[in-house]
Amino acid sequence: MLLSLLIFLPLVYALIVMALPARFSRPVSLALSGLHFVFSLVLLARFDVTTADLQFVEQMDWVKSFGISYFVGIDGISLWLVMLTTFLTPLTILGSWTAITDKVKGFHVAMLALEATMIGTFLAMDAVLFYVFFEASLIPMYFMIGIWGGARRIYATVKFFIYTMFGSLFMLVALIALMFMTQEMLGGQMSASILDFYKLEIPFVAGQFLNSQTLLFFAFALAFAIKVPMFPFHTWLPDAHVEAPTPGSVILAGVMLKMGTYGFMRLGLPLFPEAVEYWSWLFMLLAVVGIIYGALVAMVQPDIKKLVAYSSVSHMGYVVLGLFAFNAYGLTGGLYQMLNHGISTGALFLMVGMIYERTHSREISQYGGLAKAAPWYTILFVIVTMSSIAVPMTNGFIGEFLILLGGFEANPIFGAMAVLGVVLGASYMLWMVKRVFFGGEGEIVTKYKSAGLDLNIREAVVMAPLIVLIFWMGIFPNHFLRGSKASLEHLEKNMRTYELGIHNPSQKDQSEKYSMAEERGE
Amino acid sequence: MPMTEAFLNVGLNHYLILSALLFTMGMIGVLMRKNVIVILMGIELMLNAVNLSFISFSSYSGNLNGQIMVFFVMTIAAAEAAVGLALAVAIYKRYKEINIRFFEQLRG
Amino acid sequence: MNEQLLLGLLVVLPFLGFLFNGIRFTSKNYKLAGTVASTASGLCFLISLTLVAKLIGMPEGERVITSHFFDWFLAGDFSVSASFLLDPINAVMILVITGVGTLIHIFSIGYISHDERPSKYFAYLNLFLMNMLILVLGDNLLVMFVGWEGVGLCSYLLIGFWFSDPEKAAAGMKAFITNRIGDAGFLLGIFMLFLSFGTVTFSEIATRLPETAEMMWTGPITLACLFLFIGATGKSAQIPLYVWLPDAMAGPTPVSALIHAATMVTAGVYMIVRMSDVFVLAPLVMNVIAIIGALTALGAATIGMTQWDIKKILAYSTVSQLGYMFLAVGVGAFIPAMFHLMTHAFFKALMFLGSGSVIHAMADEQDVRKMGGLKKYMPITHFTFLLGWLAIIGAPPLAGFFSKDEILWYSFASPAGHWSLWVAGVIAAGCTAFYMTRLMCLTFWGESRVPKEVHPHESPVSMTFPLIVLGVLSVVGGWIGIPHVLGAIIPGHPPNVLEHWLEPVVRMLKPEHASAAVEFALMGISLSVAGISAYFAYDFYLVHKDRPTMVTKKLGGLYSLVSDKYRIDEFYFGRIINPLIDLSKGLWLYIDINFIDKMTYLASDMVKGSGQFLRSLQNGNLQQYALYISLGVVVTITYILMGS
Amino acid sequence: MSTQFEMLDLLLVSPAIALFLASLIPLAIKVLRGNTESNSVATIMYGLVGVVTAMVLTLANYGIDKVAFQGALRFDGLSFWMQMVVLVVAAVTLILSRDNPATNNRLFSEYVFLLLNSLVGMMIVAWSNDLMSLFIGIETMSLCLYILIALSSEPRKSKEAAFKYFVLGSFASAIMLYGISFIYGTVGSTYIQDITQVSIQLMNTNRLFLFGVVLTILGLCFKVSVFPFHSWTPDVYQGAPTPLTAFMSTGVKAVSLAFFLRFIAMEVIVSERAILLMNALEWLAAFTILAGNIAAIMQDNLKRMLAYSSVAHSGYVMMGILAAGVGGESILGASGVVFYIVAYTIMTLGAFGILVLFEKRAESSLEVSDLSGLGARNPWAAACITIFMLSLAGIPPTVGFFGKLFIFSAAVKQGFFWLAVWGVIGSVISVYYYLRPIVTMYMQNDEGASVLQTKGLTRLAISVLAISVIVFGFIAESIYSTVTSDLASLFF
Amino acid sequence: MLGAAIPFYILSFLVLFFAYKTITSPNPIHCALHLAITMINLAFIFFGLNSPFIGGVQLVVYAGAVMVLFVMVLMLFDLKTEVRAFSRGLFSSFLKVASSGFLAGILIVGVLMSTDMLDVTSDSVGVGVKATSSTDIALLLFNQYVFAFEVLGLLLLLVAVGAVAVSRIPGGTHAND
Repeated sequence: MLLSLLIFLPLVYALIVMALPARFSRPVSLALSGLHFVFSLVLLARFDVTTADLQFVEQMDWVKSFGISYFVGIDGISLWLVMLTTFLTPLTILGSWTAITDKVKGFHVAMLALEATMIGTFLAMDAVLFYVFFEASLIPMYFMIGIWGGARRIYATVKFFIYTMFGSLFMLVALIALMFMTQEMLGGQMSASILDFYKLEIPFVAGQFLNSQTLLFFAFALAFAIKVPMFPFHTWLPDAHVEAPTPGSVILAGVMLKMGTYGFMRLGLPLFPEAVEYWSWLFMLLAVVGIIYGALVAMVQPDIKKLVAYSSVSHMGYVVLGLFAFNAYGLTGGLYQMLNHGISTGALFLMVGMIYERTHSREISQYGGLAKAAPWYTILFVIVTMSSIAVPMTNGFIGEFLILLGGFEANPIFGAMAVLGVVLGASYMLWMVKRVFFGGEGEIVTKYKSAGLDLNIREAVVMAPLIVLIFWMGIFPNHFLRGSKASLEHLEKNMRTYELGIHNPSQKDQSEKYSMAEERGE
Repeated sequence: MPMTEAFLNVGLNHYLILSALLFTMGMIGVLMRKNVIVILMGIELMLNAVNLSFISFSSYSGNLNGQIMVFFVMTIAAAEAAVGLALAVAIYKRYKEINIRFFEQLRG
Repeated sequence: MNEQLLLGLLVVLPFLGFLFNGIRFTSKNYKLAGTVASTASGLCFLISLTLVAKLIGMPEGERVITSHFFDWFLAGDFSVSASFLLDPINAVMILVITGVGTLIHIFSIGYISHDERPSKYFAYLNLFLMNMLILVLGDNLLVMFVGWEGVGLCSYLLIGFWFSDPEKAAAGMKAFITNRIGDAGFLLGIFMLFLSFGTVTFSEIATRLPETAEMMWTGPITLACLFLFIGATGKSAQIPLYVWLPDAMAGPTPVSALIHAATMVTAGVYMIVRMSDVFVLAPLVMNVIAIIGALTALGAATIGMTQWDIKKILAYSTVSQLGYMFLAVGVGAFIPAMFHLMTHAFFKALMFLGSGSVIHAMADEQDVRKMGGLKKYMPITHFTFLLGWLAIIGAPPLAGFFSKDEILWYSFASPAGHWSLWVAGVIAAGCTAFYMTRLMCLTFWGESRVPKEVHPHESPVSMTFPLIVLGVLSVVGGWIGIPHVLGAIIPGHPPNVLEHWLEPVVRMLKPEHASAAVEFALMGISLSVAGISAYFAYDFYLVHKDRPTMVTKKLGGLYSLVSDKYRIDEFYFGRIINPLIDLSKGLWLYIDINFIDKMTYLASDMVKGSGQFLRSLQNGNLQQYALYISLGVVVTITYILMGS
Repeated sequence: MSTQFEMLDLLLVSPAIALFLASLIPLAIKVLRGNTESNSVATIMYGLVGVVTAMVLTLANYGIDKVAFQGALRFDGLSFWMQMVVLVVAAVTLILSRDNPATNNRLFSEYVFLLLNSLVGMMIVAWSNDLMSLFIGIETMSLCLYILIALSSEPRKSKEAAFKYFVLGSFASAIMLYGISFIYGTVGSTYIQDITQVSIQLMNTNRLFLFGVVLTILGLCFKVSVFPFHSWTPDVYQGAPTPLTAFMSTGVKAVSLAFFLRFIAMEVIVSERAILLMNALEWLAAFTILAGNIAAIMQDNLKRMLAYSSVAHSGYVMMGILAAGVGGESILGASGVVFYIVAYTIMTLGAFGILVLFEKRAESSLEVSDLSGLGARNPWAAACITIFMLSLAGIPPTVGFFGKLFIFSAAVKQGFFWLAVWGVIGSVISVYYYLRPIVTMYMQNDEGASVLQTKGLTRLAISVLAISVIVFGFIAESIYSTVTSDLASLFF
Repeated sequence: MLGAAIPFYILSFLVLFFAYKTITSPNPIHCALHLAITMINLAFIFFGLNSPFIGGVQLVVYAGAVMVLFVMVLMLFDLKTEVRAFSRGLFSSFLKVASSGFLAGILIVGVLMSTDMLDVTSDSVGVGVKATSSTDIALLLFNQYVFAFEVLGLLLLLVAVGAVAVSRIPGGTHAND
């Protein structure tokens, strides 16, 4: 029941918010989503870190004739992404306290529905259920960008929707093909369970494109690559981010992009090992190109938000590089970088939103000298920037280091090229910081200085947990990594024959709960 | 000479070919004429061709069902003609127009 | 108290100082801020002394204190722990860092008193101290890298301390990004080492070295060393990444003294010495290092002769001196490198602080052409500066003499050395003597060119006290490393303390045919070159003041090339950075907007175009529709019949 | 030749009889009242009574597999489902018609009479096991529709639509009939079971039979508006009064597709010579999906847009029909088709139905831009439109998604991989125009011209449909498995 | 042989000729009359195919009732000879004729290539089958096809009601009642 509650409680919350008058929307949804975060901590505390198997499994027939079931479970790969979702949602709601003034109720309903679908995506262990959540999550985001977005919101939201839909429909066809393959394997009964998919041995011919494993892999990869987004499918992202309202950007960058990389980890890599191995050069190449390209293009953006959006392209390139390096470092780093990116880019978007709320401008050229007018804001922004450019002791470093190490081991040339991204990353972020915060006072700063540009208490409260996490994750990454360790090792060691079991909680002897470790103060 | 023999020995083929030609003429009528009434006539021609086809099959195979079908087709053709003409009359009365070009408001 | 805790405290104390000042960063109470920061730093110095004392108390060869705090992170077989290691090498470092650091903290109290944000300044200083200590204390490459990047960050923050000035902010950014290039190399070096040895811990690398060395193929190690050296060029301002350091003078002068002269910039040298066991396996890289070091020493020294900004002169001097250190490590003279690192820390910090004192007195004027004759206004500053001057030009028996000459000797005599390296070193020494003398002449001696509205005055005690201490150190600092040949003739036969101290942990490439006569001869040559240069400078700038212009005219283009710093910055901006930005704009415009987006638009236009076409087919004409039906029938039947 | 037919046969066709009898009531009352319209609510109540009676009778016959009238009609799972679908469609259409000014005029009794008899025709099509019965059923259904469309109060476009529909419908009927005559000539019978026995052999050897099959299939393609036989669809759907559009786009299509399924289940495209026929149909399906979706993008009129969308949906169903026709796991295709028809009916009925609420006058036509700001003005209507559009676009967890899932599954399973890819591309294109109304309603804040009528019954019906779209998504399995077991007898 | 062939060819020629006239005559009345003649000729062909009943029905229903309907409607419209009887558009006209002709060609080729495979006797008309009597047809009609026959009745009722309704449609001629 735990996981189902985790998925569907936000929907209940959404109904509650819908039922209450609009003036209660903000506090109620904040309280409920905060509660939900606490609830997810319960999950974390009960999570057994020693096993790579699925835990808290729930399975229920749904469409029996196709073997589709309501099948949810959690392992080390999903764990932190779920936590990230529950963590970011209340912060985002609080962060949008004054940013959203129109149709407040609808916004919070969308937000909570989005939370439900995102958690569902990370927990679904049935391929069709995964697809359902994967697609359903588009709808609230679509509304969020389209209703509360900027001037070109409609263009952006439609582009976002169609782009994503384009990829995922190919995935649907591939899913169906896999379901029929399981039917052959299981002797008649179809199954859409990802666990059964893992058992498939899909024929593969190296060097050819037209063989089932390669085609299926590319169908999946297209869906995920668009979602991530990888170069050259990234152009929806800057538009979506620029037009989205702050909370939309935060969730989009913070969680939704991870659905793509999560998809690679959950489905792409273990299902098609030979194809992944054979084609990894392509994905690593695209990832590296994405890293460098994203960084270069970010450098010349005139709009802060667009800059951050392109930086997402670059950062997600790291994640993909790590995943396709397919060694322990790369995988660990990739997973960690997903969380990092969620936190640091989420924080960046929040902060950009905060200043935008005051000045209604995101033009870098109009700023300058903000550090004097808003010192606290500047400090936090610089900290987040440091996290984003992976300065050690912040979370970003751990992820990037491991990814680069993994990438370097897998392919020294690509690894070395990706390291170049570290330099470029610093360049565009610091150049932006310099132009926005330092130097002489920009026109917009002069104009709004008297109104007070620095953070208020609420915004400080929003940022505080993020800042704490940036350092916590940077200094004590093991607190987080140990939750995923077993799963990642399992994935790395059994690449060719990856399978997942279902954890049987009755065997208590070996299990080690997260809470126990926390008590030991490790 | 097989050609002449085939020509003179009237069989099912000949009727079917006649039917095909007749059907085509009906089609051309529907496709080409501007007058809606004549278009309806074209449809009648097509149905007649079908009837011919049915009858010839029926009588060459000694299977009576075909004749029943022709009977049905005729009835339905009559009904169709009635409906078509009723529509044409209704439209004509209001708009004084039976040119097929009249029906081009719905497009795109 | 046990050692582990003390090691931890070394980092925690500056951190607490940072927190204290950081939280109340808007406060203008510079005294409180300075006191707290200086106390933290001073306590660190005391702790360092205690620790070094303990280290001395241990038997030779086992002088190691380690402290494991926690496992930092694990991934697969990659594991790295947050732990510290104290051995003779970094014992020297922490003493220098905390000692000089404390002095500079104290100096800063006076220096920063008029600033708006003293607390912030001291917070940064303490943060720097913390990171620098992490850098030198780390027991593995990754912890070192933490400090490595951390000091870069502090350097960025401190250079851009007066961020309202866009140029200063840009200088900070330049420093960080240039360092980042080096850091990227450093990362690659870590990767290579990890992939070769399976560990990043210094001690484990050392234990695994012999096996690897036996394998004979040193390709990966060579590459790793090269990458690490790239890292070092970034941090320690060597060719080709030295360009940030002169610009870094935009920061407050004590910062220049601490970070950009005494401590941070020497991190590269420290790192190579720390990894010396690995580097000696890569002779090729050693040669590269030596050549780069010599070139840097020479190039920077020549630029230093043409500069007019007091801090810029010192900055190029620093680059040049760092070049010496790299020359030393490149020829395998690790201990002399450490020695020079230490003495340089003393006299260069002294000179920077002195210049700070001057600048403070001159109301933020940095152009030496507007100074002169300051001797009478600022006697203490002048005197201490004089000591620094003597030390740097290598006047015996001051600190610089011993260290520099040892480096020159090794560059000549070491198996990895070469006479040309020595020649470069001597010429650089000559240049050094020239520009330093020039600086003295223009600043302190001669008649005053000070504008009327400026009233130079001696600095307060908090500023002069550190100067005095450092002045003393500049004199006596060299006595712990007196070379054997000199020690043999000096009364009392002072031993080479430093070499004894470091020998158990650092494996040097010893000169094979050491001849005392040659060593003396070389020493004499370099001394006389320095002396002659100094005399020329004195002559040029105090006696025959028209000569510089004359020489300048004669040299013409060469002079302007040198005074334009060989136009390296212009080259970087014109050939690399601006093209890169243009490229990025091009990518954005032509790839993103005009290609990828265009492709999607093209797809949607295709769809819309076919939609338009379908619309035109749907022309409302009933007979047209009937035609489609008949065409459909005909085409379908034809298609089916075609195949059969 | 003693007994003509059994009592059971009459029992089996009783739904049609009930409908016919019910249809007479309003007409009789009108005549008795001296040719004046009675209360329209009463009129549709008579109709609804007939529909409900027919429904009860249909349900009573559930689970049987019988032929009646010497094999002319067949009562099996497929016909049961189609009966239910068209009965639901009819019930909703009756409600919509009453609330629409274009249909609720002084000929309303005749309208209801014709509507119910058109329904009878549909049921005959659904039952028919004989090409002749099929033809008669189609004609009954269509002739009523021609007249029904013309009965609209709208003076111009409805007449044009009626006439276009009439001419093209007759034209296509003639072509189909010609095909039937070939089948009759080569087989000697028009009964499905007779044709099935020889179809594989004849397809390989006899060209006339091939012509017959092709022409018949293409005639059916006209009815289900497959490219390039679809060109009447947008014009007629747009010109017809909206309730009738809903009726046609769902009812007519459902039963035509059902017969298509029955026809293709005769294994006419299994044999090797028929590969090309199969290929041709694949192409037609792909083109239908693309043409429907692409043309829909260009439309500003909502009704016309939905008309093109229904063309595209025919393409998806064609995928399923093909999957049902090539042997092997045909049942997947068949169940997929029936499920898709059910899903499609619900959502299309709802989508057209809600347009009725915007029509204040008979001439009203609704542009997409008229909807702007509806999200704020009328959340209920906006939410309903959103649900229907998302379902039509196939976004989970709506019933439309499952329809697509099952169809794509069948296609992939049966080897129509590329067809599935075309379907996917079509779906992507379709998202664009399905999103347009949503964009307009929620994201454009200017006041649109649309005014919602307060029609309780229609609102109720649409709410029920909207809820079913979601609910059917969750109970998709039970429907699908029931359909599968009901269709088992379709394949011999 | 010849005896069967000559009437067939004459009738065929007449049918095709008048069908041609039907679709080409500029005056709709002429079209209608030509159509009537076509149908009468067809009726004779039906007679020749041993189907006297159908032939009779053809005469009565088609040539009689339906054609009268057409002619009456035409009278009602009072149409003159049309100036442009055919749709415009050279290309589409070409396509129309070409596609129809092509269809005819394919059908004819198909017929020629397939009828020998038919399970029918193709040498002479109705071997072994007498001219069908109306009794046989009636028996079939009321046995096997009784349902269809009943539906046909329904259909006629519908058409009757429908036609009346159409004449009274709002905005139609009887709009004023």
